[in-house]
Amino acid sequence: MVRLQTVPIDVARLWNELRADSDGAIAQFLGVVRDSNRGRRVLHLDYEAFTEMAEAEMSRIERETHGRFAISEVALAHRVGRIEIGEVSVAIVVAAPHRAPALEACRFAIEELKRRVPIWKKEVFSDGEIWIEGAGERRVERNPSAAETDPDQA
Amino acid sequence: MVRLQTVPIDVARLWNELRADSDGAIAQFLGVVRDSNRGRRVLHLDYEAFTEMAEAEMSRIERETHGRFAISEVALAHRVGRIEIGEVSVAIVVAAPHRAPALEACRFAIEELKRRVPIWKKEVFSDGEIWIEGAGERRVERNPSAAETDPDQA
Amino acid sequence: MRVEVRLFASLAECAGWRVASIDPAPATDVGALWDLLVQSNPALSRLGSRPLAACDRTWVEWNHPIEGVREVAFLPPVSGG
Amino acid sequence: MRVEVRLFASLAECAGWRVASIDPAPATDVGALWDLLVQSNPALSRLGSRPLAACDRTWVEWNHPIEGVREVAFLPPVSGG
Repeated sequence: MVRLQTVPIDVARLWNELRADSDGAIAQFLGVVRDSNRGRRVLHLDYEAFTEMAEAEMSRIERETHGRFAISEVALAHRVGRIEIGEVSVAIVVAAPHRAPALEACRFAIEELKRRVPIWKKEVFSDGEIWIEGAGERRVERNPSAAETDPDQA
Repeated sequence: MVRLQTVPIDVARLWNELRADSDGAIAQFLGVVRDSNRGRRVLHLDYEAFTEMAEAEMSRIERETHGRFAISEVALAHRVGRIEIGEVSVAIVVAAPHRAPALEACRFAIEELKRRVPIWKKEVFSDGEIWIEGAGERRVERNPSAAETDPDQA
Repeated sequence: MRVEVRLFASLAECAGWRVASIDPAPATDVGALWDLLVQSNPALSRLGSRPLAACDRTWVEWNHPIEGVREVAFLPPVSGG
Repeated sequence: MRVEVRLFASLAECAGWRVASIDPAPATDVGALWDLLVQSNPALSRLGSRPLAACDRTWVEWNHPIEGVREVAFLPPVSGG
């Protein structure tokens, strides 16, 4: 189950939809919008996606997760657009008969999603905005004339 | 946060209680009562705990998890008494600033709980009951005269 | 000296009791105390290998001394979760 | 031949456009097409290293040929999750 959505992610509903009576384990990871990053207070985030490719890539990760782990179901949900502090930006839910594959599949799916799915987040502060790009967090100010690489992150 | 409880575990409430605005990651594991084990249809489970020691051991695991991983909070909740198919028997919820420690702490806590906390489950079938004891599942029929070790599990 | 002995799960069902106040003599460690229990409750030996043990709510080895211990619990391998 | 070129996130904001139909000649691979874009949008070079690329919604390397491709997307390192 793959979802790219602008409305809030209803996690309890996700796992109620996934779970069957033959499953003994549910592993779950939620990404939540934090109120600060490197000491700067974040007001909210804006997520942009290359929608068609993001959905395709999430479906590929879903299939690969089924291929690698003895699980019953995996759901990948990502929210796009404006997200407030404390809201869920991404949810991975795995249902499986046993716990080891559930936990391992959950970790695999979130790591692959963060590595491969074309989605970007922009942090919005009281005095500006910054694109977060990549694990190394190359930061690009919105105004092209102010574009620079954060020396701490190079 | 450690809870040994006879009432249903309210998972969404657990993580709402745990999470702070500085946390970006929530990892969660749920154990759920399955409808069958090795082909035999389970009606429900009965969990028995050595209550005082189980709570002490869960508190020790809580402290050890904080000592090993960069997390904000960890909750360990286990239900005791009669639990129906599809109900949550155990919940681990971890809130952390970042995802790797959240996922690793969640796995550590559930593995330690299953290894060390004095709780036992009895599977109830239409035609009898069986204690599940240990990872190797030495099974002991309730009637002492029928006590035997399951040769498949030795 | 007396110690409180507690049994759980299949051990309790097998013995027919959950808690008892017992004079451990001549046993001086946890393993010898278990052997005493098996002598008076032969059904316990049918459960196969020795169970696990805890003294005053902490896991202990079989050679743990009873001296100074208030409560000894004998526990089947755990199966929570 | 024309290809649809798409930019995202900081690349789109920097260039001032998100989608364009472009004649890629003389570029024959994705890397050369990017170099063409930078020539006409020098601000893109300020972003530092080359971005990632996808052809028809699949990740590709820089030497991926353009022949037969309908859509080329240039993508900053991703930061979802």
